[in-house]
Amino acid sequence: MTVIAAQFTYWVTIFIAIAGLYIVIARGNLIKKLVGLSIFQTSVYLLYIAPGKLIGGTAPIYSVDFAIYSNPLPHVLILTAIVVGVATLALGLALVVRIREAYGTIEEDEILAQEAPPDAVATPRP
Amino acid sequence: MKDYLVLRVIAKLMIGFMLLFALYVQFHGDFGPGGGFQAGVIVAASIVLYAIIYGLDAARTVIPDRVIEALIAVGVLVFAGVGVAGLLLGGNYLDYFVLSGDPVHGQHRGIFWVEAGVLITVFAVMLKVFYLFASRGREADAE
Amino acid sequence: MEGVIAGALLTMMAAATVAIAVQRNLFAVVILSGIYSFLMATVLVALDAVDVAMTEAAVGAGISTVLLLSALHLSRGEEVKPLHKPLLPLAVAVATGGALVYGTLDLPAFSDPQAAIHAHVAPRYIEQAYRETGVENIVTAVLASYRGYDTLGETTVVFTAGVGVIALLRRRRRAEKARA
Amino acid sequence: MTPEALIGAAFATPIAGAAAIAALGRAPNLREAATLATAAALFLLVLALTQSVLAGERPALMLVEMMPGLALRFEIEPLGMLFGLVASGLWIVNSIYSMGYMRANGEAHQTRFYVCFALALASTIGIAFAGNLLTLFVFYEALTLVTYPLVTHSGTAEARRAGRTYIGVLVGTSILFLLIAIVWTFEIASTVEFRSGGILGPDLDRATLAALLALYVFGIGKAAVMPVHRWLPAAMVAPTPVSALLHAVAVVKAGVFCVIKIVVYVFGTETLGRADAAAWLPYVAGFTILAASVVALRSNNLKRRLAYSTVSQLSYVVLATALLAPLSIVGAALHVAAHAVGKITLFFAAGAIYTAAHKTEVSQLDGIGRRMPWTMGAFAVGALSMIGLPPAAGFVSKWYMLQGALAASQWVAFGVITLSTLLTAAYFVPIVYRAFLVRAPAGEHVHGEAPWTMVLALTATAAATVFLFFQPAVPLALARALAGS
Amino acid sequence: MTSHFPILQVVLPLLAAPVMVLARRAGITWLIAVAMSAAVLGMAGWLFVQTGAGETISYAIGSWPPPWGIEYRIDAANAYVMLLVAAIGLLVALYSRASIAAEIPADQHYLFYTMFALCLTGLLGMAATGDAFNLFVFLEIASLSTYVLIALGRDRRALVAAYQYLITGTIGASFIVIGVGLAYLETGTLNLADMATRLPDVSDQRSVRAALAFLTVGVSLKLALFPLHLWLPNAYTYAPSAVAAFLAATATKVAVYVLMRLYYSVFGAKLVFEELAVGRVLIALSLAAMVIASAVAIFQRDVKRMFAYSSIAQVGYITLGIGIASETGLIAGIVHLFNHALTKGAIFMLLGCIALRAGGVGFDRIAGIGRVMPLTSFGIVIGGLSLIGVPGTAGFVSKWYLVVAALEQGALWLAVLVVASSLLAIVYVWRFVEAAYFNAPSAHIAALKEAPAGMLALSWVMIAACIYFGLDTRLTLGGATDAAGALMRGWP
Repeated sequence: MTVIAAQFTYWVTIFIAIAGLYIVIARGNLIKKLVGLSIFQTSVYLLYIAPGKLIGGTAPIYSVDFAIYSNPLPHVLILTAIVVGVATLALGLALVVRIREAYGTIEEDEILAQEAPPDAVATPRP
Repeated sequence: MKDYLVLRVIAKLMIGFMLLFALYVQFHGDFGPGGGFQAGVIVAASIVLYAIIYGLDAARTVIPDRVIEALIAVGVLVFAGVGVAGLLLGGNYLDYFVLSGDPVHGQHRGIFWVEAGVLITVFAVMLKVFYLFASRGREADAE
Repeated sequence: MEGVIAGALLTMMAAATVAIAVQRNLFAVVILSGIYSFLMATVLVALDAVDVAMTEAAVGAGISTVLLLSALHLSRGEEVKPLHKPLLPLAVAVATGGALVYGTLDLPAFSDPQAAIHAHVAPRYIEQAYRETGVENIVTAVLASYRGYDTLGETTVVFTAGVGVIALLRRRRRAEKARA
Repeated sequence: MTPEALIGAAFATPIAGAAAIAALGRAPNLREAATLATAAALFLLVLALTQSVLAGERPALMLVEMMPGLALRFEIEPLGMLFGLVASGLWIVNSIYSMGYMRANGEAHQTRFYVCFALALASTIGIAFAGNLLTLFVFYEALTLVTYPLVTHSGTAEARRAGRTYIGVLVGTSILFLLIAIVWTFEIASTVEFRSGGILGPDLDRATLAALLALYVFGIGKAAVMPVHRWLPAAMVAPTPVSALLHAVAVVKAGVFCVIKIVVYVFGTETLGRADAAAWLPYVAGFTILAASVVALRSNNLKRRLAYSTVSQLSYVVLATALLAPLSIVGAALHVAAHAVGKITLFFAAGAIYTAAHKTEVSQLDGIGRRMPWTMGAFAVGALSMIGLPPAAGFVSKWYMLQGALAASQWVAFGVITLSTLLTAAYFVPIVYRAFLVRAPAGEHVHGEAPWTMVLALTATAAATVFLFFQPAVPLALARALAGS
Repeated sequence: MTSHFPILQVVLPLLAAPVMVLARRAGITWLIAVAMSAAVLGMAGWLFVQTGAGETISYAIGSWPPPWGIEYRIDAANAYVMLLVAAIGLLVALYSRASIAAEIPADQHYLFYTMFALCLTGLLGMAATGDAFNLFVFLEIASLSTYVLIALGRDRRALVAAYQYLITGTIGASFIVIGVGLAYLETGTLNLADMATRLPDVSDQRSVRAALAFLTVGVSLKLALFPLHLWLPNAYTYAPSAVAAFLAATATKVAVYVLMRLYYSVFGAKLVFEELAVGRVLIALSLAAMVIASAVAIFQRDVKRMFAYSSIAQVGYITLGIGIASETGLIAGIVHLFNHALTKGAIFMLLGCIALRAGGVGFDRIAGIGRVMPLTSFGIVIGGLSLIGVPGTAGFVSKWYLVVAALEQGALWLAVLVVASSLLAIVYVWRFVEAAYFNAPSAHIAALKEAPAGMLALSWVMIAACIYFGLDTRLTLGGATDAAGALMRGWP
């Protein structure tokens, strides 16, 4: 994996980050927002892992016929990050399901349209 | 899909293999890629498969909700408990060296139990989340 | 060669994100995100991060897709409405990207053994992990022992999410009665 | 009792009184009795303190140290003593008056009224005895808050609106300017204690001193220096006893008292004089005096006229203080007392007229002196004192002010005082004239004096006004001690 | 045993959470929550006393020496914050029993307490940790539990509020991960103290500055620094009362602490405030928050929401203290962190009492509430005075120091703006006073009773603290001074 490819990795990472963030903020659909969110999170993975790679190195698992190993620390961190990401996604989706049941829609603007000003009487959930 | 005999038989086999593979991933985690998290996911997946083939209630009879919810907690307790054990044996929190006379063996032991804790919680949570979404879905259809 | 493959994969990932951004059929979006995760996993393998790759495949392509699909089913969501004023979000996203470019340009050269991350903390893991923990997979050693506390936190996060979903989605007996 | 104990008792008495009044709310007679008893007890305690202060002591009491170098602390110096004496003394009279007024006019919420009154007195005592700027500030704000319910007593929309102006101006200025000034002082002098000769130190440049002084003068809205005087006319919606004691004595005097105190004990007259940083103040004060007099001249509503008269009279004190001459300072201190007794008499009279004849406008007062000789007689005395003619207390203070102006060869100030004396005469003499010399229009319904308690009260204050002309010994001694220090 | 307090006070609630899930019974879980919080408070107090002398306690988790293992690093600064969080935690735990009974169905109570324990874990972990990535992990624990706690609110808008907060919070967390990553790539370490020693060599690197930027934005999202505050009003308004009180008093405060720690102890004041003009940006944003948020608060039609906006403004005072970047400013910020936590906690607890009786806290629903719930309303008024900064209340102390700090810099205009913004506070507090006291209660209101004694007593403990710490500032101001000293000394 060459240096050029590495630079290319950065560029793609940044592009993905922009795209993900854009989807989160711009899209009104609650599920699509979450998809964008997880894309934004995944963009970070490469930022951590690519620099950990050593050319000619191998996965950080001991074996007799390898001397150079890539840096294991980023891998550990990203493992944690992935798990956190999916946990957030699960929670977010659960919220979406409840919102759908309460409002009958998962489009942000339709939900806001349904809402009276905050001093209105609390609306019980269906 | 409860009627497709072939499917059901294959599924039984599949599930067996999946559990086997999960164990492999769990314990091979020391030597190759893998570990508690991945294993937990696979175990959960096998049960999910079972639920898809034999229906949610069948799966729920195999592993009732109460048990799953308990397991969610147990996994964390096992992990955190290893840390407490380290404390009780005179080390710092999560100190595995003191878990056995031989430090390295202590480490091994600690890692084993920690991974076990991860597996339990991850498996239980994944399955529980699936149950909840699925049961919610049925009612959604019923409405 | 390896580089070329990685490059190709990365390009496909970028393409996938674009597709996700423009695609308005939610089902397609979910499938695309699954594909995206698979691509990510393969790139990770190319970067020697086999554990991460495995997890990403299992989580990104597996669990996430299942969850998204079931949520999709529950929320009856198919079509995404076209958005109205995309300019501000675009500005924010691009600004973030700009900051990232600014930040990444003068990172240490790729694969430079003298770079801080290779020179400072990691060596002990690589050289001592097996001797100190008796585990051959250094990632597992760091994950479960050196930084085991992070993993405890991670497990707690999963626990939190699980209990949280229970709190949100479990039908309550009273609710059932009311419904019946 | 040790001085410390006396201070504590003096401060605690009105608070305890308030509690007692609240408890006795069901039984009006007992309630009023409690008010009177409290007022009397407070006055005696203050008298007892006066002895030691006249003997040159400076009794002090530490309440609590909030932050390093910042404490709530009492320390009595002559000026505070004088102020406390006036306020507590007049509270007795005012209580007697209130009983008649509140009952005769069938006011509601009387318990709340008396409770807030007692609390207002507690705050006033707190201001009078404050040993440092912080304590002063705390009770200054407290006074504003506890008088709010009194101002909005009637609860009408108009009262509510006036209340907003009242609290808005007073709290606004005090936080925006006064608090900043205090913190700034702390930042410069790293203390906020009052000390003879000031705490700011000699080596502050003129601009800083002037800016700081401005922050103080306009931050102390209760001194009603224009343009921060609007709250005072607004406060006139309150029942007359409130206007009488609070907006002729306690609150407004608290304002000018703070000004004198800060000039003398925070800046130090020497420091200000040397830096010539107060030169602008006489002009502002002078303008206020004249402008307010003109407004008073042109306003037909009696209480409003009295209010603007107060505005102008207060600025006498500010003016005299700004002259920085010892004699004028004495005059300022004396005027605090003199104007108090005079103006409270006038308000008492106005209240009595309202109660007996239900009249509020000057133009309605033709011939009323025949029906209410005592009231209008007292009114005449008060008016004399306002104008500054013998045999009324106002003459003494004005005399000292003029002397101070001459000594400091402040011709502008001298001119302002003389001119405003004419204006004051111009808006008071006609009232007395109408009351006694103009015949009442036919078909007036017949009425006599107001209830005896009210007459008693206003006669007493009128007498005090005259008495202070012949016997100014005590206030004079205190004032001299202040200026001499 | 005491040597393990640093970790135990975080792990104890972490252990309590799964135990609660197993216990399931509302009463038992509540007892566990109370006992756990009490123990945590004890340990936090002990650590506070220990570190007061300027000592720094380092705890190597897993006996792996830092920077290879994860380190807990306690000094006067985070001990102060943890004491605050633990104290509020105990009060809220006691309070929630009666409070959530009305708002959350009984069979979910144990889930509420579980989430509460997890939130406590996350916040304490964030405060205690000396490791950059561990910070992120515990931040996520705190965040996820918070989302759930908010979503437990009675009103369906609570769900939307939780979702919006989840999106915002996760973006913020990702920013933090990016920032940590960049810093890691430059220094090769995740241990904050180690990072602090290695950053100066690379401080001219643009990636370091980008790291600082990403961390700042990420943390600012969490502490609702204007204009990144949009998630907060809904979250506080629709969350269950106990949750609102807990979050208002702790969550943003811990985030503020993290910001201070990163600026002073990790990146260093020299880089942050001298080479980069972060201070000026902070001051500008804080002023905007103080003025705009207060102004917006005035026009709210819901009391809870009004005080939520006031929280944004009050956070502005804290960040202003940081931005002034002098010792006095830092002390002012830290002491206001404490005082505002007390005040807002108390106010939201009391609002919970009203919500419990009146079924809501819209201005239309609380007219004349002062007659029927005198203690509750009067408590809110005192809290309001503390928000304004009236002498004799805790709020005054912090405002005083803030103004002094501004004047030290010769910035009279800044001082004026600070007090001017507290005039706005007067206005919105006054709105409550008029609504509660000067309006005749409707028939519905007139029928109400005063709040349950327990809730009232606990709220009044906080109100009393607001007054006490306004008169005796040895603990708050002394602690803040030590904390500021520790931060300025930096790590290691």
